Amino acid sequence: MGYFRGFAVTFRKMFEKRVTTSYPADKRPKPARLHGRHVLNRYEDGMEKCIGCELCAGVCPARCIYVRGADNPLDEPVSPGERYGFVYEINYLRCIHCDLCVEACPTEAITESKLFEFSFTNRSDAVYTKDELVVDVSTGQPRHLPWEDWRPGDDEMTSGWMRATSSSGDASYSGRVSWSGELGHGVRAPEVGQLDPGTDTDPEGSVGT
Amino acid sequence: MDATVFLISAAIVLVGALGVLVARNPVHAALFLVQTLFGVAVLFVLQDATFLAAVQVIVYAGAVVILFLFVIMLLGVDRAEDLGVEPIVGQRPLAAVIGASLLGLLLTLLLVATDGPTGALGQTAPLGDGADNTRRLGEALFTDYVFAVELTALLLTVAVVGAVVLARTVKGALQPLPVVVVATAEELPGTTEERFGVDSDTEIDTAFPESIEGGDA
Amino acid sequence: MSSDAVEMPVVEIQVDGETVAARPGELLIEACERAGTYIPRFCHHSRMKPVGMCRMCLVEVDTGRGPTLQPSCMLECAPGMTVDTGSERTRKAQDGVLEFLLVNHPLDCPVCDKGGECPLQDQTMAFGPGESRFVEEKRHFEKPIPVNSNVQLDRERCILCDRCTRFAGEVAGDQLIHFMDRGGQTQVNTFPEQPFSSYFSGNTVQICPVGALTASPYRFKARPWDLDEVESTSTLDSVGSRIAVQSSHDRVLRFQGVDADAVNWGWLSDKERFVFEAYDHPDRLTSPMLRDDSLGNRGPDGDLLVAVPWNEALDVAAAALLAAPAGRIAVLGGARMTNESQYAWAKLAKGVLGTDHVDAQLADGLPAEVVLGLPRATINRACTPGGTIVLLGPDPKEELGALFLRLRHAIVHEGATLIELTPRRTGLSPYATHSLRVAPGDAAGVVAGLFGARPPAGSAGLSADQLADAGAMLAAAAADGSPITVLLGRPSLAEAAGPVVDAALALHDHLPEATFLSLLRRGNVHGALDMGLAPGLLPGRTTLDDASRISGVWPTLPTETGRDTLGTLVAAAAGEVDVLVLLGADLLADVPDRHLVEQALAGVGTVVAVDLFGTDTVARADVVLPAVASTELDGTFTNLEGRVSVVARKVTSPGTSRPDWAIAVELAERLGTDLGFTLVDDVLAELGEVSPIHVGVTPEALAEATREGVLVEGSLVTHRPAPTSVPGRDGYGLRLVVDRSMFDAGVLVSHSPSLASLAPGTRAGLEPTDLARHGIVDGEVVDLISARDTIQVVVVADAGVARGTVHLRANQPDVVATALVDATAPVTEVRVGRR
Amino acid sequence: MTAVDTLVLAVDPLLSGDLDPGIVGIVLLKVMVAFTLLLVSVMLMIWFERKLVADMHNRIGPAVAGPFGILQTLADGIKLFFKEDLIPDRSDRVVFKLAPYLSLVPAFLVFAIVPIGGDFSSGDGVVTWFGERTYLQVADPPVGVLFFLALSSIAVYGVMLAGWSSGSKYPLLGSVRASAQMISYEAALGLAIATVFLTSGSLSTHDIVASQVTGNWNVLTTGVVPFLVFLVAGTAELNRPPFDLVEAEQELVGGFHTEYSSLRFALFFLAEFMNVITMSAIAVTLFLGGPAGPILTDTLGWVWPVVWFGLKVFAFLFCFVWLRATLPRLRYDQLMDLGWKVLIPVALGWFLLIGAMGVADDRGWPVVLVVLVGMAVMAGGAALLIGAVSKARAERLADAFPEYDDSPTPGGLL
Repeated sequence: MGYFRGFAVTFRKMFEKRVTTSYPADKRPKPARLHGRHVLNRYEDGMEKCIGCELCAGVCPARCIYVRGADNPLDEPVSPGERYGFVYEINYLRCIHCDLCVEACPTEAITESKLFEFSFTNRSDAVYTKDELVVDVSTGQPRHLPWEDWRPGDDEMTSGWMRATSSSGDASYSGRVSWSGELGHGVRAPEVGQLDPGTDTDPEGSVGT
Repeated sequence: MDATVFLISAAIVLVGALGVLVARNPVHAALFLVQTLFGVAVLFVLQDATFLAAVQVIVYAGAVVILFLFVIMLLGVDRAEDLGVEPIVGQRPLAAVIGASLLGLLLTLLLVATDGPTGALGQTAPLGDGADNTRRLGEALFTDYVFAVELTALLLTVAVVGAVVLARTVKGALQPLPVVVVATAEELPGTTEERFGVDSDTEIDTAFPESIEGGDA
Repeated sequence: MSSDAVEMPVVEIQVDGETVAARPGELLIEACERAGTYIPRFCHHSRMKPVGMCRMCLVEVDTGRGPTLQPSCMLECAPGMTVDTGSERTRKAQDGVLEFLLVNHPLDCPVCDKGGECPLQDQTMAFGPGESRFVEEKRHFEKPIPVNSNVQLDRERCILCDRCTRFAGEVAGDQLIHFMDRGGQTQVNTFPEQPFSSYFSGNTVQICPVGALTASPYRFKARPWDLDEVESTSTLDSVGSRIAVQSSHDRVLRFQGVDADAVNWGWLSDKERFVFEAYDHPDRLTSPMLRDDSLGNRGPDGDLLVAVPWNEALDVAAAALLAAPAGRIAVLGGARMTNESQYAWAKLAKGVLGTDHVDAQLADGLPAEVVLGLPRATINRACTPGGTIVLLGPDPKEELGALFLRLRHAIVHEGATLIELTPRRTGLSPYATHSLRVAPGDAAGVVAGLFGARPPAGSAGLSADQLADAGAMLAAAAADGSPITVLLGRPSLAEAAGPVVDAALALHDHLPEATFLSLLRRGNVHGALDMGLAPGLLPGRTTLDDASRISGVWPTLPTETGRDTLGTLVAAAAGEVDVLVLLGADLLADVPDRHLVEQALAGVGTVVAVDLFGTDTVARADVVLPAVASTELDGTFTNLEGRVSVVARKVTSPGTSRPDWAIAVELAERLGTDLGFTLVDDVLAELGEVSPIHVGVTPEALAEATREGVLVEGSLVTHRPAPTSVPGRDGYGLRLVVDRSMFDAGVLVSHSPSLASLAPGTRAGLEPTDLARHGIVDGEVVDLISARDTIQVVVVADAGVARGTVHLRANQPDVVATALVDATAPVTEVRVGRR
Repeated sequence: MTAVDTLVLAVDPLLSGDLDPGIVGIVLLKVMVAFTLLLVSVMLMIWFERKLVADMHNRIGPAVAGPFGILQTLADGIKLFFKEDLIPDRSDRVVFKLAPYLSLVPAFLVFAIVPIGGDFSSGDGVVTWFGERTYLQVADPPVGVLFFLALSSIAVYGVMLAGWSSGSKYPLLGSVRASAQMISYEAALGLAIATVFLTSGSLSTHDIVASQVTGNWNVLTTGVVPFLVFLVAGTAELNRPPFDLVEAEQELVGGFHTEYSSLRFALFFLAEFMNVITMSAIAVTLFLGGPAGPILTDTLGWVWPVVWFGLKVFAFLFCFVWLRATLPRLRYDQLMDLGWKVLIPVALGWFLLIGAMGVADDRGWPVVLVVLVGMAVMAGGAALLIGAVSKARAERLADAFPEYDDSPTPGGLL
């Protein structure tokens, strides 16, 4: 009679609570570590964090990132080093939001916001340029493009995932701010089990050696 | 009204029959055949033989022609035949002779039979109403003609058995397929470490010193 | 080199428990590498002398006195040596060295251009300690300082391996960078106010094991992991240096030298290295063009060139070619194309059109039959240790940079002897045993003087003793059978080829064993000669008389030997040429007679130009067809030795430009002939069929010998043109010497932003006594007056110039030196007029 | 009186008198009502199916078009109407255009013989409208159920020709599968229906309903088994899950209608869902007493049978959807095994058993004994059949895989 148990299952399901929602009308809160549209961050002084090292482009499995570096102009520097990201483009028709670029970035320049509702009617709109990706110099907030549906909180704590997986390749450094606070976002507190290794007495707390 | 129905269905039957002959595409020919069968079914209804009409459609249109179509589609004979080739030698002269003979027979019958009505029996002894003829047909088949019916059934059974025997492949002719053994991890010899040469207890040297990573830049 | 190894005695050493056979005198680090054991190193470079600077290659060696740590790059293999490259002590030493190196090396790898291909990075990963104990502030210098216009130095990153400084002194001979200061502040730097102005500075960037030296043209353009590379051949000059063409996103971003034992040893001149910028220049021709007037009417009288579809341009070109009789069609140039393109054009010109007025050399070379008729040398033969080299030609340092490095190495480090017969001091003069100044027209006489004749009058400064001494040296070399190589080229563009040819033949007569290495410099000019792009020649170093192999394959053949470039130009000036096809030939810049070219271009009916750029000459063409550069097509290249190597396509060409051979095929089709080529390999296959010497040049053979290429051997019978009689001097005149410098206003250099500014400009060089004789002071602006023209130029005193001559540089952006030259005369005499 | 008139008289009491405009009007009205009812219920059926499947999946389902998304089908229809009508290059154009209609028309016609109302308990299934007495069905031919079988065999043509005429391989494969499946299951379907003939003694749907009026629904009088066989075979005949191999997307893209688009595709869809409804209606008619049920009020008494009929049909529709939401698709060989090796023998055996009971009834033989003997004979036959089938299978496997372990495999059919 095993055959008929299935019928009971489907019948029972009719009276259970629905797991899906009526999407466009009824949106659920996004998870804290959702991978959405990227932002390029700045330091507090307005300098871009991107140094054009192309590590993100190198690690990208979808080959959707195109970066070109250039010599930083001495009189009006864009970023704090000799090199800066001269061209930075992400093709969202190819991006799979795996976040590897964020993990590869040595300066926390690229992070992902929680915005995923952006649809374009033009292919060229899908290629985000540096101007569109970089946060506003005065407010530190991501640029809101006409076709993007930003909701409160989408632009907060955009670096959450990267911090969680350690900023410096070693989990024991995670949660420690090695570079700078994020302009407009504040510095995020360590997550559970990510206390500063200096004060963290709990051996379970740090994953690394 | 009878005449109207007759004329219309006769036209359907004739057009269908001509279509079967003329259509170049075998599938189209088969469809014309279906049309003919339908026309005949209507003629049966006109004769109060509703059961026959239904059976005509079910058996001929629903089964026989479908089988024709199967053969045509699966064997891919949906293309024009070369009329220059005569598949059976002497077929055409023979067909001409037989066709002429049949025509002659029909004409003779027409000429001879002008005196009295044909089908007089049916006219004089009605089959009853439409609802009744099923019962009557059944009775006739399973009482007076039961032997013939059973014989036919036997014949069909023999045909089926024959088809099965003919279609059967000779035993052992089937080549064995390669058997793919999918072993589970438990069945493989050795431990994971031994197989992959990784000692799961010791940490793999990432060879990327913290001094470089964590230092200043 | 490797074939000799078999003969040599073998030293057996133990490396990590295995017996390794080494050559006596071989360095331990190389013996180990050959045996498959890599010892980390920074300062060691196989083409330079060991210094043992970095200590990275320390390994534990036991020579019988117990194991000790020794630098394997300084240690020659000795019998019974036991080496442990993985011992605890070795590892500890490596850890320590790397930790020390990283004490001051900044960790800005994401910013650094070397990051991703950095030996320091790689070896830290592979052999490093994993953790640093250094917490103090690192050493800081001013971030990158330009040591010259193309090379940037970041001293913070320097690990003092001595590679660049050794290269500058030991290989290039331009010791313009060196270590400064002491201790923790030791740094590499240039002398104050003196930039690292070397033609070979780019090599230091390539050999730098860290990102201390970076090249401006590549700086921050890409990262190593998104570069894609193919091995190819530099088509810039006729050395045919092997290069790696590296590109990213369909743009060529870097040329790197590849160590080909027979050719360039991994070195490149800066011109070869940075010329890739020109191929990517926005001025590249992208579409065919036709002449048009401003009202949109096509026709020869238009003053504009407008872009048209290929069909239209090819139709116009084909119509012009069809209308002209074979004798009134001329094809000039083609020296920059690949062998395949040259063959296709030779077939089109000679085999379809039937004209023999074809010449790839633009009146600045030597007669093809002479070059092909003399016994040939290879670079390796010329550079044989202890050999003798006679330079009868231009300055290799200016014209053939990679060859210069090879020659310099042979002379300075391997005991070769150099005898120079040049009109001016060359880059090799400091290393020459005899550096003899030969005025234009005097070469044959000077050669005769070497072998006992009286030196010609007028070659003042040349003593009979000097000549006799040099002659005796040559005779001695000939007697003991050591190889003598004559480097033969045109020392001066203002001197006709005749006197040089006479001198070369005289050398050949006196020294029958001597071999000749042609210094014709332009790109694939030797390929052009081999493919028959010269009057009277057919593919495979055969003449028109010997057309047996080709007659069935080509539809037709010219019957008479045609005119060379000079002859064509003279004929064109006289209105005897209807169609002139220019294959990448900028006549106005390249032909050493500006006025003749002007007249010729005015006299020609239709000019069809196949080119990369809209040069001055192309601007006067009626039909312009855009071709592709050497990074954009597949093919082969023949260098000055006759070595055929692969040119590989790396990027797509701009616009609708097409390979030259494909243009030839299209044109032939419109002329009613199918050349029979649909792929590049088809051309090579047909070449192997018709050319007796190219039988072995197959794609398979090239793929096997990709680095060294395939050497094509075979010569014509020695050709002896009638001796040239040089007119006597008049007392007031100076003989004009016009030679080339590495950087000039040539089309590729001027379109490479990094190189264009390096062109030195023109100064008239006079010998100081001549200067005094004319009463001119150094730096004065004078008129130089020839029969053709007068130019104004600054005069400088130059002791390197032969007495009685005035030296100018050709093709410089400021002064048109060739306006003075009458190319039809054996020598050009000028007078100095004070203003 | 001609033969046609005789026939017509037998069909409906409405036509017993002379033809007048009122009668013609009523006939036209019935046709229109049937047509509209069918179309509207198809629309609702599609919505209902999507919604119900969504419910069973814990999803929401269509929710945008109309209240609860009830107009979703209408929206889809409008969309399909405005889509581009493609005809493949290599198609047989005439047949390609004909096929959707061959699918649609039988689906419509079958509904004509279904009595959807009429008081069978007190009257004889006749209602009185505008002073005229009539059946609440469009027509009641004397061979009504055979008419249904005939039309369902015609419907095969639509599917078959659609696949063939597309001139493309997946549609052809789909159509071959579909027609083979429909023909195979028609046999089982026919045998199941034949037991109804035996118990009801008539082929007319009206008479069949009338014979069940006392609560002796055929589902019981035929002993349930034919009903189950009919249900399974009917599902297969409709190409519905779990027998929807015709449009097994993973293998055949869309099956026979892969190349169809726009309105022609909509027609196939329409026919498919119409068939679901008519098949339910036929099942109700044959086995569940049709519109039979208590009349609860006197005024508008004719409404109650319609309501009962609707509820019964709805129960069937629910079951079809339920099947789809629950069962995975069968493999093709499992499908054929089920049809030929299980359903046909069972239906045939049961048919003979019912026949034997009828004969026993007539002749006065002890019914219980007859049933027992019949059962024994059937068990023997079944044993023989199973033995033969399993022997053949074992031999085949032994030939193919000499080392094959012939123990029951999980997932093997039955």
